[in-house]
Order: sequence, then C-alpha cells, then structure tokens
Amino acid sequence: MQGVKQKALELLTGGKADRVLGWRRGETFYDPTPGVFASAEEVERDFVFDAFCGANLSKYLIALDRAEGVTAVFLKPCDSYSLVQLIKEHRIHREKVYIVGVACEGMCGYDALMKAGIEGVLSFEEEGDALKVHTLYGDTVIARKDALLSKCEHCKSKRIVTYDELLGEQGDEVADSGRFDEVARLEKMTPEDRFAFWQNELSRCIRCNACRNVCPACSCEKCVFDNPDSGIRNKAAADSFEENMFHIIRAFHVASRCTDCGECTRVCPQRIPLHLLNRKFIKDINELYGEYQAGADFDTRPALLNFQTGDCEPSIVHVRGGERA
Amino acid sequence: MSVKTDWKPTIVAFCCNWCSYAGADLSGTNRLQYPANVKIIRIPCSCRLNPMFVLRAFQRGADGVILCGCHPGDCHYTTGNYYARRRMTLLFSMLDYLGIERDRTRVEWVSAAEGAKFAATMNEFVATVTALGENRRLEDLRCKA
Amino acid sequence: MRRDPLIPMIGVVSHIRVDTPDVKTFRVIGLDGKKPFEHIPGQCAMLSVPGVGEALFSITSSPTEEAYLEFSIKKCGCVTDWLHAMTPGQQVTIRGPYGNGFPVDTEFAGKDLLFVAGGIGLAPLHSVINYCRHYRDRYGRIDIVYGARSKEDLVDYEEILNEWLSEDGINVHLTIDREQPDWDGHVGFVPNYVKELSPDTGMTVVMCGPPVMIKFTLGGLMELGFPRDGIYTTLELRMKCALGKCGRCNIGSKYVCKDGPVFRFDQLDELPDEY
Amino acid sequence: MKQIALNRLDELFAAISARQTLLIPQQLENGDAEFRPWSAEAKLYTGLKTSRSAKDAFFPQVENLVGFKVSEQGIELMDTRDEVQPFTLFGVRGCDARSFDILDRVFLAEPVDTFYADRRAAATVVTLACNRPETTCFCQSFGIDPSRPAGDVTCWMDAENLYWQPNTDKGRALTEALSLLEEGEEARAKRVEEDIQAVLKRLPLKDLSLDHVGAGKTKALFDRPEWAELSEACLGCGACTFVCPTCQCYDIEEFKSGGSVRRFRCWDSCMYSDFTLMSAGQPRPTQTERFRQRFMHKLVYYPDNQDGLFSCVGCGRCLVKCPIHMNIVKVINALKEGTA
Repeated sequence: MQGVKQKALELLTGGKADRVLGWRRGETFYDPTPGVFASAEEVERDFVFDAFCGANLSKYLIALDRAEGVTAVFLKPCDSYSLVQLIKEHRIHREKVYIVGVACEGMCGYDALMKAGIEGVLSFEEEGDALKVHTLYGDTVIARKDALLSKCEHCKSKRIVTYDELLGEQGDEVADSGRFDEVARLEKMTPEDRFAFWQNELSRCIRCNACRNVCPACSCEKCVFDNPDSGIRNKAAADSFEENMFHIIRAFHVASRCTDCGECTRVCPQRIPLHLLNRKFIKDINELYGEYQAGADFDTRPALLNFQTGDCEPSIVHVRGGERA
Repeated sequence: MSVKTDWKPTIVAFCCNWCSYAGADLSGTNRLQYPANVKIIRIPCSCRLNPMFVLRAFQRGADGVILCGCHPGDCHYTTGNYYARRRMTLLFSMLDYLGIERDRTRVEWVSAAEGAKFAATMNEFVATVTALGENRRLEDLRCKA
Repeated sequence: MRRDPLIPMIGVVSHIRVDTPDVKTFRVIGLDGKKPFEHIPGQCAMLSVPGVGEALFSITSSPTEEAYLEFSIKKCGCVTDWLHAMTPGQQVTIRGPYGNGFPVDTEFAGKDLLFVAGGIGLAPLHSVINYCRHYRDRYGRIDIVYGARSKEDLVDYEEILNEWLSEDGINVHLTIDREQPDWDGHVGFVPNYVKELSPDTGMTVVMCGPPVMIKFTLGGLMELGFPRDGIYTTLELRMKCALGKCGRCNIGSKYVCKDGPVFRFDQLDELPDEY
Repeated sequence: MKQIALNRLDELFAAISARQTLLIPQQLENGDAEFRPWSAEAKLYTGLKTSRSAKDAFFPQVENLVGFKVSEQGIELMDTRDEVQPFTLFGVRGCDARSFDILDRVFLAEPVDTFYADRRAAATVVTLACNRPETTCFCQSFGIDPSRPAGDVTCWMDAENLYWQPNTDKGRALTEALSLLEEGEEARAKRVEEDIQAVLKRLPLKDLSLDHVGAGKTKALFDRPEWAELSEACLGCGACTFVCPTCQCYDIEEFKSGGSVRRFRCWDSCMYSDFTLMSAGQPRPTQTERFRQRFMHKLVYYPDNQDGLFSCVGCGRCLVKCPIHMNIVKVINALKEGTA
C-alpha cells in the first residue's frame, strides 16, 4: 500500500489537512505505532502502512477534535464504523476530519504469528495470499488468513461508511461473516458449561483496562470504574465477582453502540475473547429488536436508546433459554 | 454443597415508587402474606435500575433479584419502563450467557392496585429461587466471610 | 498477629480542638494511653478510618510532648471529612513515623531560625517551633512569620497569643490577607511581609504553605540574598505505603515519603519540576 | 551437576511436588502460558516465556494486608495474612530471575515488607536456560546471561535430558531430596550453553545502547521533547506494567463487606490517571508525564538509587503486549537519537 504514504504527503503539502493521523514505523515490521504527523518531512521519515497496521485510529480523533484545523485520517472499513458512531454521539465533528478510506483485506498481527508457533520472527515478505517469514530459526511460510488479527477473522464489512476520498475499491457488507457462530455455539451449551467457559476466560483478567482504554465506544471523560465514589473502583480483580462485574458492565455500557471492531480482543494481554460478550449483545439486539449495526449510518437510534410498545418481555430469556438448554 | 434445610433465599425486589411499591403496601394492608426475606428497595421508576444495582445485589448476598414496575404504557414518566424492559431483557440474556441461572432474575409489571399480584409474584419467585438454592455463581466470598 | 510496616496500630482520639472553621487538631494516644511512637519534628504518620481510607498527616506536636501525638488537619477530602465528624474517644488507626524530619539537632543547632508559614502550612512547622522553644538555648534568634486568609483561619491562634508571643527571644509576625474589623495587626500576603521585614540572610529559613506562597516567598528571599541551601521546605504528594515502595510519591529519584518530606531548595533544584 | 531424562520429567515433578508445592509454566488452551501448580496432568510449557512474569509468585496481584472490625466500641484488627508454605518455582528464565533481585531491593529494603519477604524465603527458584531466545529479547543488554541463568538451581535442556546445577544452599537441599537425579554430563550442558550463545549473537536487539540512560541522567533526559511524541498514542492502560517483571508499584485499597473492612494491596500502574491524583492537584496531569515517569523510573531513577542497576530485564513482554506497540526499546532508541 504505497499509495497511503503518498496520499499523506499530498494532503499535508496540498493544505487539505493540518495534520495526518496514521502509523509510525516501529523497530521491526510488526510494531507500528499510531502517530500524528504534522509535516511532510516527518511523513517521509516515519510514516508506514502495511499489513501490520491493524490499530483502529478513530478514538484518537476525539482528542484531536479539540485541535485547531482539520485532521486527515486513514480508516479501514471497520474503523469507519467506529468513527461514524462517534460522530453520531457528537464526540467528533465531521467537518474536522478528512477521511481517507483504505480498502482492507484483513490485517495481520504478531500475536497471530506467535499463536501459529512461529518463533524468532525477523522480517516478512508478502507473497500473494501468503507471508514468507524469515526467522532466527529458518524461513517459514504462513497463509495470510492464518496470520490475521483475531478481529479480522470474521470481517463483517468491507464497506467504508463515510469518506472524503477512497484508496482502493469500495466494498460491501459481508453477509456470511459467520461472526455469531461462536456466540451461537456458546448459547447451545448447558449453563454449567457456559459458566465454566467464562470463569476460565474471565479469571485470567488482570484489570489492565486495555480493553476499555482502546474501545472507541468507551469515550466517557471519566469512567465509572475510575470513580472512587462509585464503590466499584477496585483496580485489581480482587475476587471472581469483580471480574464478572467489570466485563458485564463494560459490555453493557457499550451495548448497541459497539460496532464490533474487535479492538478489545486484539489488545487483551491475556487473550480473553472479549468480543464474544459484545457480539452476544449485538446478536440479541438483532434477533429481538431488528437488525441493527452501530456506526452503519448517521441517523438510526441505537437499540437501547429506543423502544417499541410491542417489545418482547424480559421473560423471553427464559423462553429462548428453554429451547436451548 | 450441603443445602441446609432451613435455608431461606435473600430476595431483593426493586420496586417502582409509583406502582409496585404501592402494590406492596396494598398487599400488606390487605394482610396478604409474602415471605419476609424479600427486601424491597424503592426506586423512582423501573428505568432507574442501573444494571450495576442488580449485580451489586448479588454480590452483597442476594439469591434472586426482581424488578417490579408499572405496566407498559402506564409509566409515570411516560416511557421509562419501555427502556427498562429492553435493558433488563439484554442484561438477563447476558447473565444467562455467562451461565448464571436465569431463574434468579425476573421482571414483573405490578400496578398500585395489584396487591394480590404482588404477593403472588413474590411467593412464586421465592419458591423458584429456593428451589435453585444459594447463589454461587455471582457471589463475592468476601461478603460471606 | 505478625507485625508488618503496613499493618497499623489502633489509636484513640482523646481530644479534639477546633482551630479554624476548617481545621481541627486531633490528639491521638495508643490503646494503652501512651504516646503511640516517638518522632522527629517534620515527620508524618498515616492515619486511617477503616472503610474510609488512609492518609498521611504531619505530626504537629513536638517530640518533647511526652503524652500524645497531635495532628492539625484541614478538612479537604474523604478521610479528613470523616475525621472532622469524629468525637473524642473514637478510634482511628495509626502507623509511622515516616520521613526524614527537620535536622533540628544538626544543621539547625546554633542557628538563627526564620519560620515562614501560610494557612495550614503551620502544621508541620508547629512541631519544630515547639521543639526549638523547649531547647531554647540550642538555637539563636527565632523569627516566625505566619499568615492566613483571615484572623479566623490562623491555626493555633490561642497558643500563639498566649505562649509564643509572650516568650523572650521569639518574634512572631502575624499577617492576614484582607482587613477585618477586629484585627489591628499586619495586613498583606506573606511573601511581601517577609520582604518588608527584611530578615538577616544568615538565618536558616523553614517554610511551608500553599505552593504560590512558597514560590513568591522564595523569590523574595533570593532577592534579599539568602542562599538556597539555607532554605528548607516540606512537600506533600499522594502516598499509599509511606515506605518508599508503592512508587507514587517520587520526584525524580527521591521519594517524598522516605527521602522527604523535608527538602532544602538546593536539593530540590537537582530534582525535576514535577510536584 | 545432575541430570534426568526428559521422559522422566513427570517423575521429577512428582518428587518435588511430594515435598512442597511446585509451580511450573503450563500452556493454556488459548496458547498462553502461566505458572500454575503442578498436577499429574500438567505439561511443562516448552515455549520461551509465560505471558505474565513470574513476579506473581512473590508479589501477587492482590493480597490481603489486614482486616478491621469496626463497631461502636472501637476498631479491632483481624489477621488476614495468608499462610506461606515452602514452594518450588520451576522453569524461571534468566530475565525473570534477575527481576527478583530488582524487586528484592525494593521490598527487602528497610522497613522490610514481610509479606514479600515470607514468600521469598519460602521459595526455591529453579531457572531454565533459554534454548530459543526471541527476537524481542534484549536481556543481554542488562548483563543477563540467558544461557546460564542465576537461581537456586540452574537447568539446561537438550533433546534428551534436563541438566541440573544447584547453586545455593536452598538449591542443594532440594537436590539432595531428589534421589532420582543422576550424575550429570557437564559437557552436554555446556554444549546447550554454547548453542544459546550462538543464537544470542544473532538477536536483532543485542546491541541496544544504554550509555545515554542510567544513573545521574535525570537532568539530561527529563525535559527531552521526544517524550511528547513517544507518548502520543499511549492509551494509558496498565498492560505494560502488569506484564512487566520489575514493575512493583501498588495501591492500598479497602473493601467493605458489611461486617468488616478488608485492607488489601493490589498492583497499580503509573500509567493510570489517578495514580498521583490528590485533592490538592495532580503533579502528572497528562499521559506524557505518566509515560515519562514509567520509563524514567526504569532507566534513571531506579539506577540512581540502586548502584546503577536498571529496572528492566529485557524480557520483551511489553514489546509484545502493548496495544499500540510502544515500548522501552523504542524509548531508549528515541532518546539516543536526540542525544547525539
């Protein structure tokens, strides 16, 4: 994706943007860091865009919204959903961002390479649908689909919701993403098994708050979990209850606003599949209140900020549960 | 786990000030019986029930949590209970998804005139939770020490 | 029970004195009725109300006071709110003493001392002043400049009037920020007053008060020609352990709880500006 | 030197376990590894590192300090200290082993933290040489030798055997209790060591320069403009601090359970906005100051106070776990560029 860097230069020198939000090259190929570039020289020196630029940049725009002038940003399809949701929530002014949509075939991550058992990674080359990885212990080839970030495994959409210009082709929503399959599998389990599954996952939580801090939907100036008067500001998962509480409430607070960007799972240092909590809410909302995708447009009301007089009763949980369990 | 025969569940009932709280009163003045282990917490509207309250109740020793509000369409604030209904539906579904027994949570619409319904609902809910036994999956051991 | 520096002892608040509308002085003794521990002027202790929180306070009483520890505490947060609502006889937990304290027996010995305090900033100095009064012959001249917003906000006003002012060789200069009817003393801010008084630059200065007072008084003292290594102050940052382990009260490589709270300005000059 | 065939490792673990609790790195379903108590089903994780460091064994994330019963009559202290039993920590890598020294200098300094000290005294640390170092490893820069890690016992592994070298009294006591250990072939352990040394020479971060950081560098580094750019993307989460083997900051919090109050300590992070927040103000108001604190502490403040020893062991966990891939290597290199 050479075009991205070129575009960044063009936007800065052409005066379309006062700064560009993109990625800064790292020490190695797999560790670019989000960065703000104010000059063409900086872009020339440090800007990078490749298969390992997976981070969702939209949340940084909340802070940049207060800066003077226009920020140009490169958004992948899933990032664009987050941005639209934030604009909808009046956290970002549309006119303060210049959006360059970047078509995406899925992003890769170091974590995926490690999971695939590749040790001592030094560098990589893209070879069609595969990555050739040079390591300390010899070369190896991994299919791109096996090197994908967890959040890209079930891509929901290749459509860039809003943009000022586009690099690559506009895509469509992915009808058969299969992103609810895992949720459905869990729903089919017995309550005992589900409980055991989640205890096993959530008990590893170290309350580092990475999931919360990276989440574009968690945009509160002061989080309830940081409020000493809330009675729930225990920094550590001091008891299994605290972990449950934290994750249930966090998922609930973003329910119907979560665009399913998957950043929570990507950043979890303990590899907890947190997206499965969010997807459960999304799946329920779709099934009970009609299909709804947060961030897909500028005007529909999120399900929890809306109601129908004929909505189902909470007892539906028993009815549906009865069918399943 | 050995279930003590004399064990009685602790039930927290969040009741809307404008309907079910009065309904509870009415059932009292009518001398209708419902178990004493139902602890009523008055809230200004069913939609005041923050999901955190439900979890907090379980943490602090509740074995079952029930929300009582005005019948849909009768909310004192016009639409509060409609929002509460969606929220509780999703919350209960999430608790179920996490493997928490779904019978520990319930929503029931009880008007100020339905003293009998209030008592009947509580009796029934207490029986359901008693059958389930102690809340183990959402407990906080520190609160039981 | 096994002891640990983090496990406090229980103290009894035996007496509470109302100093100003928002400052009270709490006298604390152990369960055995004795002073909980010995300390050096300028040191601090952790007081806590279980269930509310724990916080660090300067010990206001002089080590020469044999029966108890005293703390002058301004109401400004959870723990202090709770303390202010207490009645004598109630219990708190206490652990300490913490910090380096003032070098009363070394660097201060034989020196002329100038104490400069603003508002509740008198609390940490109170201990030193009374220590020096007790061992009066070990020190030279003692000057005290103390200011507050109003007469009512002067901490320990009774003691100042009845004891300090009446003692020979101790010069107390009081000032308040604005004129008020029952006040015939000096009116004005502390930094200006210090400059007006134009103290001898050979004096050792001990200063405590709000940051803005410290900043301008220090400027004034510099103008007068005081050396920075002759001026002491005491700092405060958020603390949890007070043992130099929990990691939050550092300024550069110094921990306020362990290496401080008392610093000389030439020492502070070596530290990054992050306090 | 002793040795035991790899296919008899379970017997070795069973023998240690019969004596005292044994913690070994074990792989979880999701691919991560963690130190967990050995059981008959447990398999030794043969990958390089656990995802969290080994510090948990001595400095757990949450620990009860003391309890209080508060009543009209007054306050009563309750002993809530967990009893510590002797245990063996097996499979610690060189980096984590060094981190214990770094933590010791904080927790065992006067006044001694007895909670930590008890656990340290109760533990026998068995370290394991790193056969396959990662490209994110830079422990060499801090003078750590992963081919011969320090510990009560040092072990090497080749395709056939585990070689076992006791170094301390504790290590010798454990060795004596393990009669199934056979006489070891030192030459073979030496060969493992040499193989590791050869890999170390090829690590990309082996030449990390530390001359521009360290004790006495506060003035030179504190006001550097690079901090702003380095910290611009920082999310302010605590992932780096919580996986770090040397991060030791903690918070003391209380939990009211109705009948009593429990005072506990838990890990805290200088990256959090409330870490230094006071009612009187905030000395580190933005993420830049918090970020700077973390790295200045590791690279300057700690060395200032501990004879030049860095509070980083080059384990590379923060390189892997940071959500935005900012890390200590980038900080060290960025500060170097500007120093020239």
